[in-house]
Amino acid sequence: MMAAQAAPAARPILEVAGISLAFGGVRALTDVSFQVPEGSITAVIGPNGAGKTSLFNTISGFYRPQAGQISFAGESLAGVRAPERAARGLARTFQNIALFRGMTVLDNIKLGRHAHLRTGVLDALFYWGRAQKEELALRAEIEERIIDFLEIQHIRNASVATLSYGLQKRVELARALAMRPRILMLDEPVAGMNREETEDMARFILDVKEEWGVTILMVEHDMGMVMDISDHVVVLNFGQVIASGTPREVQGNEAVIAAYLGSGDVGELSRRIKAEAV
Amino acid sequence: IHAGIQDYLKILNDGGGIKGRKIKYVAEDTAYKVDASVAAFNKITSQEKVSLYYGDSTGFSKTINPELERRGTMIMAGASFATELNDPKKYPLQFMAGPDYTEMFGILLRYIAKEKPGARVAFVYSDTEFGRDPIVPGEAVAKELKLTVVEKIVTPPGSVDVSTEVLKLRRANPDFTIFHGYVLAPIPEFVTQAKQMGMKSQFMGTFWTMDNSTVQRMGDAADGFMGVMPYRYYYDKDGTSPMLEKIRQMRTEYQSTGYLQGFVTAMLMAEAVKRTLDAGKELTGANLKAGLNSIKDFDTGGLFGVPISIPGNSVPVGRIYRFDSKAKQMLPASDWIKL
Amino acid sequence: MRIGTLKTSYAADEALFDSSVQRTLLVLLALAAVAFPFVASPYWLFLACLCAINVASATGLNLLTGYTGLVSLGQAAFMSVGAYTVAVLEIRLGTPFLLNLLIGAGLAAMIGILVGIPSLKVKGLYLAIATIAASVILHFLFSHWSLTGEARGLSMPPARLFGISLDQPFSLYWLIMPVTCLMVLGAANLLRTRIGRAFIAIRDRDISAEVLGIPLLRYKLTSFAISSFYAGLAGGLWAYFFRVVTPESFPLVNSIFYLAAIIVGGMGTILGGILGAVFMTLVPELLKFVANWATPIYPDALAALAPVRTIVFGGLIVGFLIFEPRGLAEIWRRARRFFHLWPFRT
Amino acid sequence: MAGTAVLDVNNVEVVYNRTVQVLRGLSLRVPQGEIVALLGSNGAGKSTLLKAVSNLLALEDGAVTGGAIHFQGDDIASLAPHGLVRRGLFHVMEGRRIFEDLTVEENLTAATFALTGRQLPAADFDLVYSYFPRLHERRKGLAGYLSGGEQQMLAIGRALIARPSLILLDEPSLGLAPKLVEEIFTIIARINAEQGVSMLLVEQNAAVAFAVASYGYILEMGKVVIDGPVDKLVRDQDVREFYLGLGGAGGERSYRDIKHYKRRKRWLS
Amino acid sequence: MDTLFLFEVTLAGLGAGALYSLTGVAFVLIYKATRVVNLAIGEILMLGGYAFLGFAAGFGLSPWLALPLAIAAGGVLGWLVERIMIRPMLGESPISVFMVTIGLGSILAGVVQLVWGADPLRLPEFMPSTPVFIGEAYLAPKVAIGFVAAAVVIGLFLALFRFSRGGVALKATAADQGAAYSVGIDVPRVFSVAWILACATAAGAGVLVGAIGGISPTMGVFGLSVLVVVIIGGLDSIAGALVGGLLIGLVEALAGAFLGGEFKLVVTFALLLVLLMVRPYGLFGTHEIERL
Ligand SMILES: Nc1ncnc2c1ncn2[C@@H]1O[C@H](COP(=O)(O)OP(=O)(O)OP(=O)(O)O)[C@@H](O)[C@H]1O
Ligand SMILES: Nc1ncnc2c1ncn2[C@@H]1O[C@H](COP(=O)(O)OP(=O)(O)OP(=O)(O)O)[C@@H](O)[C@H]1O
Ligand SMILES: [Mg+2]
Ligand SMILES: [Mg+2]
Repeated sequence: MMAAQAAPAARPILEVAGISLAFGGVRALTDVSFQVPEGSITAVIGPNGAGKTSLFNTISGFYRPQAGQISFAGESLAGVRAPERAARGLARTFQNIALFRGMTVLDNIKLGRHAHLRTGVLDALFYWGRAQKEELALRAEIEERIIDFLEIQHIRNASVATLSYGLQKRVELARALAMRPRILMLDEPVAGMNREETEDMARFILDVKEEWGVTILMVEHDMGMVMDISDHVVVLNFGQVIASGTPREVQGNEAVIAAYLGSGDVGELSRRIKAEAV
Repeated sequence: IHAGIQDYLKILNDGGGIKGRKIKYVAEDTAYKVDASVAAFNKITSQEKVSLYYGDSTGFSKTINPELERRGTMIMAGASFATELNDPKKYPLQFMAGPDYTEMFGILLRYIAKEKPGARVAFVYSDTEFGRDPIVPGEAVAKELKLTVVEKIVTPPGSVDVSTEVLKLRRANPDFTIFHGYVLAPIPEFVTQAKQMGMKSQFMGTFWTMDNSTVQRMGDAADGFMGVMPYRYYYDKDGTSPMLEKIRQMRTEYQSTGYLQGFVTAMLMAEAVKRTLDAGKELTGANLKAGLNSIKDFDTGGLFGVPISIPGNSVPVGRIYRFDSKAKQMLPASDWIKL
Repeated sequence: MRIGTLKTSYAADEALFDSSVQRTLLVLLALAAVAFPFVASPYWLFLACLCAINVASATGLNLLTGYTGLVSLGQAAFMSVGAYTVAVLEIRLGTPFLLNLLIGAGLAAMIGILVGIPSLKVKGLYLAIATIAASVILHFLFSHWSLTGEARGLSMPPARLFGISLDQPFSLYWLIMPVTCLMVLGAANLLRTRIGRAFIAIRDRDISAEVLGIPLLRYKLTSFAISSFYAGLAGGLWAYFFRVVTPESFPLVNSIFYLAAIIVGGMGTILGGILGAVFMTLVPELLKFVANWATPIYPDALAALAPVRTIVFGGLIVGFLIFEPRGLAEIWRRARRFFHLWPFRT
Repeated sequence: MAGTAVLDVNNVEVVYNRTVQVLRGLSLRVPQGEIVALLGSNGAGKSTLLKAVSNLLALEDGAVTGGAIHFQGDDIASLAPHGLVRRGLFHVMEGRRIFEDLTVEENLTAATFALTGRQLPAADFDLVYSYFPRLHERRKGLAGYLSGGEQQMLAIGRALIARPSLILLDEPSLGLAPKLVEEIFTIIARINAEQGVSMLLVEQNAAVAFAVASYGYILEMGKVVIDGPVDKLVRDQDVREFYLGLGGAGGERSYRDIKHYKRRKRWLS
Repeated sequence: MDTLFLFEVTLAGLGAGALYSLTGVAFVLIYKATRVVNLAIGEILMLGGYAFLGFAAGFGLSPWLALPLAIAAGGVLGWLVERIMIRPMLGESPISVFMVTIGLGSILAGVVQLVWGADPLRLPEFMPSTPVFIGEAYLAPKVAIGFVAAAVVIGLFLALFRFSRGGVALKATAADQGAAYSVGIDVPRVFSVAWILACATAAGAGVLVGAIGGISPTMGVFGLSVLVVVIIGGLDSIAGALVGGLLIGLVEALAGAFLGGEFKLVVTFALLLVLLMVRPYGLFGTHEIERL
């Protein structure tokens, strides 16, 4: 297993090369390069404000980088706008849940498929032929594949505004899955979840990768989960890549420990606090 | 207006009506909105058999005209003195109880031409249909009378600050300035500022500005303000006017010119009905209008200062009044002018 | 939710009217609409047509404001585009009325797109003000252009169909009512497809919608286009209905009226747009009725009517927003639930 | 539990929108000068409880329908939210809730309103900056552009300005990098030790919460299901499994292995 | 055209603009604290004018007593409106609150018409009427007084926000009511104070505007121009209201003088459109922070 990862056999589905992004004076990303092998789980970690979300936003086309290239499935994304990128299979979830609060769970998920549907205004006004056929097919697929898979049948007609945090995150995942992703970008999928819920989410992520064959790129601060399930880790600090490799390699990297991981030992923290208190 | 119509009909009906027929009066409020007026029209005409209709705005008069012609059962008058309506071909079943706006300008300009031949005149009007109505024909009349129109100033509807317009007016330095398309604001401020600048122009207005209470509200600016008015004022004592006496008995306090308009309109309509019935004809719109047009040198009980005729859709008569700030009244400044 | 309606297919679950009771009611309603002109007085027919025109326009605005979240105070101005176009075509060319209506609506849609262009950068109430700007400019254009009759506007001949001229509420009813029904149905259809979902997504969170595959500008403009298409069509009907179009026919207050109608009815529901427009059209009539009735007791009632109407108009907006922010549609839903569960109250 | 309680929550019930009941008879106490941890899964009602305590429920259409809450012996029901703050109860809300279009310094200035009407020396910005030097660097910058961790620091910094006797902390570690979590919790412990401020701490990361707290409550479906001193809680089988992720042998379970296996919690069945 | 005319027009424009600025400030105050776009500002201004008339002519008080009373009446109105209409709307969408103010405007216009009638009225003269000449150039005295009054009031507000915590409280409340509460800000009071100050200011402006142009139930359209002013300046910037007001006053005056009165409104609105395309948040408005 170590050998396979040392020389990634799978071709990269996503290649980020020399990306730089600045907001006025703030340099969010500086010359960031890395690759995401097809079929892998790749994690991006790094301190708060390191630029992880900005990186995601750049990849999905929300920000335009000042320099650098991103290519997806062998094609450059230069000049491709966000909606078109989504249509090509770049799906994502958001750090601060971005569900559409005026819609039901079902409609939120259906919305994910938007770019793959063809209904035009006229079709829609009369709800003839294509519009109707498309809607029904979509409904069936979502019910049978996504809702079933994520175990959210019971809330499909609920309005998302009333759901608990954990369920909202699950609906976000469902919506991203409805986008027919080739790569799924998850921004802090388990933030704010307790151990048990984190385990559920980890299970879904692994299943998506294995059963659906979708490549995963995720940002996460929960080191327990990141180190356990990812194949490949990229570490950002102040907008720069300071390390990358297998979880084990990264965990041992001095720079990463200093900038991000800290002692990583709760027992030590607790001892130190007790000692200080005395 | 409402009160004026009501009062005349009361006098009429108390006096036994027209040939024993009483006139029933149904009123609806419309807020000067065309669709509300049309709704009211439909409502009233679907509930009553109507021969005489009084509508409000110019817009309504135009809107309802085809319908009026189609029904052909009634004649209509309105609060509007729009020039466009004074066209018996286009609006065969309508009329107005006074001069149209262009005729008002004509009366004013004639007065000016007599007082000061070749005078410099300025028009100040609001940017509305009402305001624009007489401007172009008014200019033509001025030319005929050998007056020069030195400036035409448009003010946006509802504007309050007219400083720049006054500056423009001062540059033009007219002998006479005619306001049209307003009720009150911004005339007072216009006049005040102009006087402060030392302008000597004579300021004049048209029907809707000319009510006594309106002019009084102009404050200092009212002094010497002139304008055209087809009817006698409530308090007008010169000449004899039995009808005005009657009104003064019925209502002891001052009645507005709008009241008089309503009153006169009702009177003319009743006269048309009477003449139609006299001729033994049916009360159709065309017959009523013919009756109306047959009015020649008709005495309105002194409400109009002179006997009137209705050749077309209007009564092209009026007189110039001037505000006297001591008497707090509009006093006649000219003879009755018939166009 | 209705109890005891089991859906056996997704198609049934996606249908607009999902129960047999609803469908029966609908058929009854349609029959009533057909029978109405034969029993009603011209006054009631007149009101019915006016309501229908307002429903059409309000439904359009609802798509834009209620569903896409773009506040517009230009609906009346878009209507005026449709109305003027119809009038000019009818007077100058005398083309068939359906064609005129469509051209008018199309032109309105085009203007709508133009007005919508700032919506990518300009948000929320800044956008609302931009739409006021557009209305002011249109008003200026219409009142100074000789083609549109300047300040005095245009009077036009009636619509004709097979040689019959549609100049009576009775005949106009057959033009206006079906068109409105089609428009409302179209809006309802639109909303159950990807386009409707995209609108709602833009309303709820426009920036994330883009990353989910919805081209913002295109959909915002689509929404503007459809909404002003509706307005243009409604304006065209209005023109045929009143047969005179002046710059004062479509003042800013009318735009506010439509906004108020969808608020009172319930934003973001088709039913709300309908109920609100009908309600707001009828309230002034009701007030008139009250005033006439009160005149014997209180002789000045008629004179007080105008201000009272203004107050009631404002009061309705404020009252609904404070006490029933989801509008008449919500009241209707509650009533329905009550009768369903009756006698078992929830 | 020893000591006088700064906060005493007694049998509280909370309902949202007059329909959804979220808290069903919940009781807990925070003794003077101690940190109490409150754990529980998503939607259990932790944030709701904190909002009930700080009287902010009304803003979200929620209402306390039963029970009582006492802060320093006084019933809070009659106090306005800002009144409570001015008495020394400070709520650091979930999701940081800093004022994005104010600068860092203005955010701290805003917190000085908590001192209004109290006999206290002027606000001490330097104290905040000494705990969080990063904030000092960015004090003129707009808070909206701070990173997540910095925003959390600012939120806690605002609490310090207010000189409270009790801080309600809602998920301070949410979205923070591991190192920052350590730092923040170290500072939380320091503030508690140095300033003697009591705290009620809501956390998902049970391990760090237990590192600073002396007593813990676990909430499910709006009710306390277990509570006890922290050293007792960490020995509980279910707490170990569901909150700390420790396998039977004591080592941490790997996320790769859990897969489809799921065991139900004892306290729910 | 001659330069004197241009100069006079400019003066008149700035004078009118000052009143726009003053009303604009009233508008901004409310927006700053509550994120409410108060479309009723024109009607509140109108009510100020009528209240003045009521006190001065109705009760026969001296204008110098009626003026503060009218301003106070504006304040009371603001307090009432905030209590009755705005506070229940806490947490609702901005569109809803915006519509509430439209409703409010309609109610106020109706009430004024019911009480005072639909006809335009004039306020009693109370300002000195000696014309002001700057060099050769004429300036209407009322306009000059309006300018000075507006300048003083705006200066006061600017100083208030510069040198006190008030500005922070206002902004914090506007941004997040819950969070503002949680740091000890008395949110309801901030709301009340903002509405009271704003409506009092608007009422004062109403007396000035009414003194110049008379009062009528349709005077509320003044609010429409003010809306343009604050949008151009930026909804939440007092300095923006100042600059925007003067700018619009000037543009209207120039358009009126050189193009004709009918162009005033259309020119300002066209300017507004152009400006919004370049600066979507006005000249001085703060950008909303938008992050995913
Ligand atoms: N729209 C923006 N304008 C200005 N600065 C921004 C913007 N978006 C992000 N930044 C800045 O860029 C930097 C990186 O932010 P980013 O959100 O990418 O961090 P992150 O790594 O996702 O942090 P966290 O783990 O806290 O989510 C931060 O300093 C942030 O303030
Ligand atoms: N404003 C509200 N209206 C209606 N229901 C609400 C509201 N706020 C919260 N709820 C519901 O109350 C329950 C408890 O919510 P709360 O935010 O207190 O949970 P929590 O324990 O803090 O969860 P988390 O760990 O996700 O923060 C949830 O089921 C939620 O859906
Ligand atoms: Mg991030
Ligand atoms: Mg919570």
